[in-house]
Amino acid sequence: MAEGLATTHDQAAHPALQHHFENMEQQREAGTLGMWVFLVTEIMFFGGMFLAYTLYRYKYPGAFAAASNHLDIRLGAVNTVVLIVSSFTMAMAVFSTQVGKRRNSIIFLIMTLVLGLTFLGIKAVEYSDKYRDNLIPGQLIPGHPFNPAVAQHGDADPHKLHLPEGVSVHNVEMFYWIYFAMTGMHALHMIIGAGILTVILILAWRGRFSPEYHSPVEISGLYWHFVDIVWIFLFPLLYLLGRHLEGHM
Amino acid sequence: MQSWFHYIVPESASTISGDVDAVYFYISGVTVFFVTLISLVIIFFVIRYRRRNAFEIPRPIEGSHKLEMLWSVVPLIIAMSIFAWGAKVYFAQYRPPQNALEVYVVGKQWMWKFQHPTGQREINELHVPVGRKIKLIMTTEDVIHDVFIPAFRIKMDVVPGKYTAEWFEATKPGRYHFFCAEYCGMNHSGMRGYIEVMEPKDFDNWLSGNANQMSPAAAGQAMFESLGCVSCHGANAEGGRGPALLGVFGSNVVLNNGQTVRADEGYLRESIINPQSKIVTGFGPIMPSFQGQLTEEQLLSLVAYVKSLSTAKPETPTAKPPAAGTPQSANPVKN
Amino acid sequence: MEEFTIQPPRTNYLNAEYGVKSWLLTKDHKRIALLYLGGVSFFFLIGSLYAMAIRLELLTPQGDLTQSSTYNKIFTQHGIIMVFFFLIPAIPATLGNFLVPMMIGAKDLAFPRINLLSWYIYMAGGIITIYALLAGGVDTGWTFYTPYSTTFSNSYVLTTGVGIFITGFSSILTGLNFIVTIHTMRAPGMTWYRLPLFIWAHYATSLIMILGTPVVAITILLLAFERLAHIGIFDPAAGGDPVLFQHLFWFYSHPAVYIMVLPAMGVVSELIANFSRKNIFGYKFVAFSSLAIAVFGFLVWGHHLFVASQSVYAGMIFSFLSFAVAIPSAIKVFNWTATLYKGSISYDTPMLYGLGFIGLFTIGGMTGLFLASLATDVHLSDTYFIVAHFHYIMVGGTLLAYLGGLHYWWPKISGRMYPEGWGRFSALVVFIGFNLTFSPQFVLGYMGMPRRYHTYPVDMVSWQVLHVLSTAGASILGVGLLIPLIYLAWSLRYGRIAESNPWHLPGLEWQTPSPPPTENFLETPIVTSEPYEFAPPETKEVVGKFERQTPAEAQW
Amino acid sequence: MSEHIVYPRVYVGIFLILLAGTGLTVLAAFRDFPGPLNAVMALTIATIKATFVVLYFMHVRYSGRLVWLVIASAMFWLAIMFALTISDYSSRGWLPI
Ligand code: HEA
Ligand code: HEA
Ligand code: HEC
Ligand code: CUA
Ligand SMILES: [Cu+2]
Repeated sequence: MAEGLATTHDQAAHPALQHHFENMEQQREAGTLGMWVFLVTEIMFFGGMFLAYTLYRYKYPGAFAAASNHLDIRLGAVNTVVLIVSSFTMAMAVFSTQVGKRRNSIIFLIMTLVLGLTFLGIKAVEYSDKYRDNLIPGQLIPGHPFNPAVAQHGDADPHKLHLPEGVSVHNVEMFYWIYFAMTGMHALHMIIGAGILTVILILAWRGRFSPEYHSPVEISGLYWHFVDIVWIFLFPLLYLLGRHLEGHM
Repeated sequence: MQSWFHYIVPESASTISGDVDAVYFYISGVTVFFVTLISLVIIFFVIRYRRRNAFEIPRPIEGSHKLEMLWSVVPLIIAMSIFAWGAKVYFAQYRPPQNALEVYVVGKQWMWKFQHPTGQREINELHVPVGRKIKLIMTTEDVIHDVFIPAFRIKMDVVPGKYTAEWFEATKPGRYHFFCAEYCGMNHSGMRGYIEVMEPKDFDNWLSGNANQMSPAAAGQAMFESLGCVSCHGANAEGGRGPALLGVFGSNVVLNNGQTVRADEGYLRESIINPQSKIVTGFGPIMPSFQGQLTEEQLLSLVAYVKSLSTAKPETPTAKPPAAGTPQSANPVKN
Repeated sequence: MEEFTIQPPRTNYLNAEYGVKSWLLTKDHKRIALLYLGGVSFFFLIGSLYAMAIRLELLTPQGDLTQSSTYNKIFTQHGIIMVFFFLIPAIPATLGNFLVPMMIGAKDLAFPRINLLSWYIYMAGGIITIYALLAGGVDTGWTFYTPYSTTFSNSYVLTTGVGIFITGFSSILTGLNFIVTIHTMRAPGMTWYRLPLFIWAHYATSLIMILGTPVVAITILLLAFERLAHIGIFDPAAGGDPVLFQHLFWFYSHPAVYIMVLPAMGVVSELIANFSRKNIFGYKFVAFSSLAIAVFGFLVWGHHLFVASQSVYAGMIFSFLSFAVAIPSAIKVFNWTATLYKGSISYDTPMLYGLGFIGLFTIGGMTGLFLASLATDVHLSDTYFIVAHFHYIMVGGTLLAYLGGLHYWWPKISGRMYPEGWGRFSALVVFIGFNLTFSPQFVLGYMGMPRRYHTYPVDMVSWQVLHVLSTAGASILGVGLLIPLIYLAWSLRYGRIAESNPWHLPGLEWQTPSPPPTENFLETPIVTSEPYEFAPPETKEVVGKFERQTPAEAQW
Repeated sequence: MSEHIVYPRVYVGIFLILLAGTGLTVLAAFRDFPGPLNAVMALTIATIKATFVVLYFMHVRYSGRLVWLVIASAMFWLAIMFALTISDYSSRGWLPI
């Protein structure tokens, strides 16, 4: 079955070529495909939570709308914009590396990183608001159970939950549980992404990337954009779902 | 039951157990056929074409589309025949019967509580008449359990937070095992008991021998008052701020989103525990949720009461018909 | 091919480097395969000890060996260890890791570092789980049904869950590595239709690993939080639905049973073709049936929920699809059988295991039909019938194929031959012991004996008899499994030195020294022929024509 | 698979589309559309936004068939998970218990 010889490594192998690949093209292809396959696993991972969200939203529409309306839509929207800008700068960073503009690529990477951290900062503000309003579900934080103040009729205090008559706080808790599970997982991915970006940034600083070899930048970009996409879905599903009912409640 | 058969085939004592066995034996036949066929062919080939000398190289053989078709289509047809038959019997197994005697079942770690429509309670043992359809309406106070009666070939999980049901009609008097067939913790294997199938006349005797207990519907009515349901639904459930409950059970309820749902026990339960999920058209979502305030047995009583308000009522049990609303005492005691 | 024997080079992957560090930091897929072999065998031993404890307890109807709570932990831990730490990684991470690059003519997997990482992840998950078992054990059943697992069990559910969660990632990474490797690293000339069926099977397995495992990961994570924070998505007391847990769990765990059996089918395809010196009958059908199983396998999970209060109509859909998924398996069984036709069949140990697989898998698979059929599943669900069904496939099928594959590639892996006589003898003992252990359980299940039962009623006379038979069988099976353990270890030192191609086969992995050098091949192979090509394609026969082959033609 | 370079003006265009989409979805959310239309619109806008990110920022538009296949299979499996699970939940009430 095996006959003859095949050439091994190209004559002047690139220093970044790993020993088990034939050439840079193969190495790059493997890396990109690997990241895409990994993103598939991520889609399925988040998919499980989206499924739970769908079912319970259908089951407790009133509680979900009321709980969602209590989220801070301004912070959510700002964060959406922050992430979109960061996706843009990430794309620009990839472009700059592709055309060999090292300085630009470093600037764009730094911007992406800063925007990512901004997102996390805003998220932290939101979480602490929830903490203040006793909206952390269950005993997620020991000694600080889910126990929000419910607004009485005519009470406009924004820190209180505004529940339509008959909606059980119990089911509001379910919403918050899903909210924290999904945004928490998303934030975790952001943190990992920020870590990856830092590494890439250091490598770029040291001048490791070139128009011939930049697949690490590209692959990290794929990951970053994916995390952005998750948020593109989370934002309307979590923050916007009950807004149109606000007047009626 | 005399022969050795008794040792490898379970007792068959319900109207559907014969149908299930028929499917079982059909699949057994298919299995034995294919396993024998394949084994014999393999044994034949292995002997006939054994390697006779170390250097022999057989001629390669091209695959055959005709054969591939044959051995995918034939199994497919057989498989579909099993599917169709199995589904048909299953549907009969699970379509709730009309006019069944309804027994409420509550499982908890690790015992079974039964309550007859006439109020008699039993633990880990259930007396039923032969030749009557019995429907078990089941729920649990803690984890998932399962009522499995091998002799009747039925089994259904008992799931916390909702009602499930199974039914049977016993064909032979006798004492049959039932088991908890969903793993539920330490004493799972001890959560078993007997179904005592009796002649109708013996059953009536048994019932009247244990008669002086409040029927679930009567207990439910008392709670309907004590929990304040009357304030919205009216003292005789004739309606008020909330809809009238007379005749609701078994009817098709129109919801405010335009859908209609059938008001079965599950719907009644949901209306009390989680009223928000389905709002009756013409009413606001004002009914408070009673989640966490009622034991499963109390809930079952409430449901039984609302059911008793329907004309499409299950027919009265053989023994003393319960007079809904007679007792004065308030909350029934949880046993 | 006989003409030029490859001289074994002085260095091979085993002696290229020495020392513990050279193993623990290796990036060579072959060494990682051996690391996995060590881990997997260790967990199999533990799981087996639990199995023996189960069988001993069930000798009598009363629970006189252990407490109920202990028994519950025993079968739970048996199931968890065997499924997550033995059977899922067994073939892919050992044989697959070793052979996927060799069979496609690559120097290594695409991401060697990730490959090593996956082993560490696997061991980390394993150690955490073992810790949980030692600290107090877990008693939820391997299925972790809520709300028992979240609210009611007092055992180490959380720790075990974390262990399984972590191990899941090793599975994902292995699958990812295989997919990328098979796509991008095939040797020149290695087209898709020239891939050995072992590779097709592993490709299909990897698909399931990457598409299914993340879902069980998130499910277990949610479960862990629920246990930790006492509020939850699956908790009826909080308005959650326990059946949703079952949906999510089985969305992975049904496909996972195909993770367990597909690689075994790949091994068996190799064994059947190579030990009858024939190209496989209907190559494309066998190859694509693997993919079909991977895809259809995702459509049938609801057959585990027939009596779990799933809607009757969903039950019908899932039942229908379960019958459909049986067809690709049927295609494989028939093609293997047809491959034997007019072959030159040897009775070497691997082939005995391969043939045993076909028979036992067929029984296991056919009894799956009883469970896929709604009416009978109602009666058989959660009884010993199920226990028998899956042991027939997982032990009679996969374990046998694994042993067959281990013997088959042992010369390549270790450079030594195993003792053939002992091999055949133990294969026979395993086969007999196995059938005696698990066939009585079919009867038990039909009689109504529920699974996960510590005690059973005394008045069911035949039950104890059947249990005693089963335990007797398990003892024989245990002996049968102990023998290979001993002689394989023995052969490492005393076995006959293996040639590079002891079975005289055309596969790429045999065209390199045994044990292979670190780079697998002395030079990158170029592939010019179909797999399993023992004789020139011109001589190909079309089935249906029955000319005799002349002795001259039959020469090597 | 040789590399394709996407130029900044494309990126800027996509960026603007994404911003517009975000604005649109917020505006739409505050208006009450009949029936499930609110949810449908929100999801449609999100899907369109995601598609632009995938096609341009992630270069899929210029990638080989394999990447398309990978994405398609992810969508397909996600759809399986949703469709079959919902088939259970939506048909539960069809038969009274
Ligand atoms: C490797 C493991 C493996 C494999 C491959 C299978 C394969 C199959 N399984 Fe099995 N199964 C398990 C492991 C496995 N199973 C486990 C572990 C459980 C229990 C889980 C638990 O609850 O703990 C289980 C439980 C289980 C159930 C749930 C029962 C219940 O809980 O109520 C069902 C129901 O449909 C089922 C069906 C099937 C079917 C139809 C196949 C099919 O894929 C089989 C296809 C094969 C064949 C059909 C044989 C070859 C074909 C022929 C020889 C041709 C003739 C064919 C026809 C006429 C159709 N299995
Ligand atoms: C890969 C999977 C796998 C394997 C290989 C096995 C192997 C075996 N299993 Fe297991 N089993 C499961 C997976 C597996 N099982 C699962 C998933 C469950 C369900 C758990 C649950 O309900 O949650 C289960 C449940 C289960 C039960 C049901 C328990 C119950 O419901 O109450 C029983 C009962 O007989 C059983 C028996 C056996 C036996 C006798 C073997 C034998 O094949 C074992 C053979 C091995 C030996 C006999 C040991 C050989 C000896 C050595 C290699 C050396 C050992 C060293 C010393 C003794 C020093 N198993
Ligand atoms: C605050 C008033 C109020 C109280 C108290 C109340 N209900 Fe209701 N109930 C309603 C309203 C309004 C509806 C119709 C809207 C809906 O479906 O939620 C309703 C609906 C129902 C329905 C469904 C009826 C149908 O037509 O489908 C049932 C059953 C029911 N209630 C039972 C009870 C029981 C039992 C209690 C006491 C334990 C109770 N209710 C207490 C207001 C109330
Ligand atoms: Cu109750 Cu098992
Ligand atoms: Cu399955």
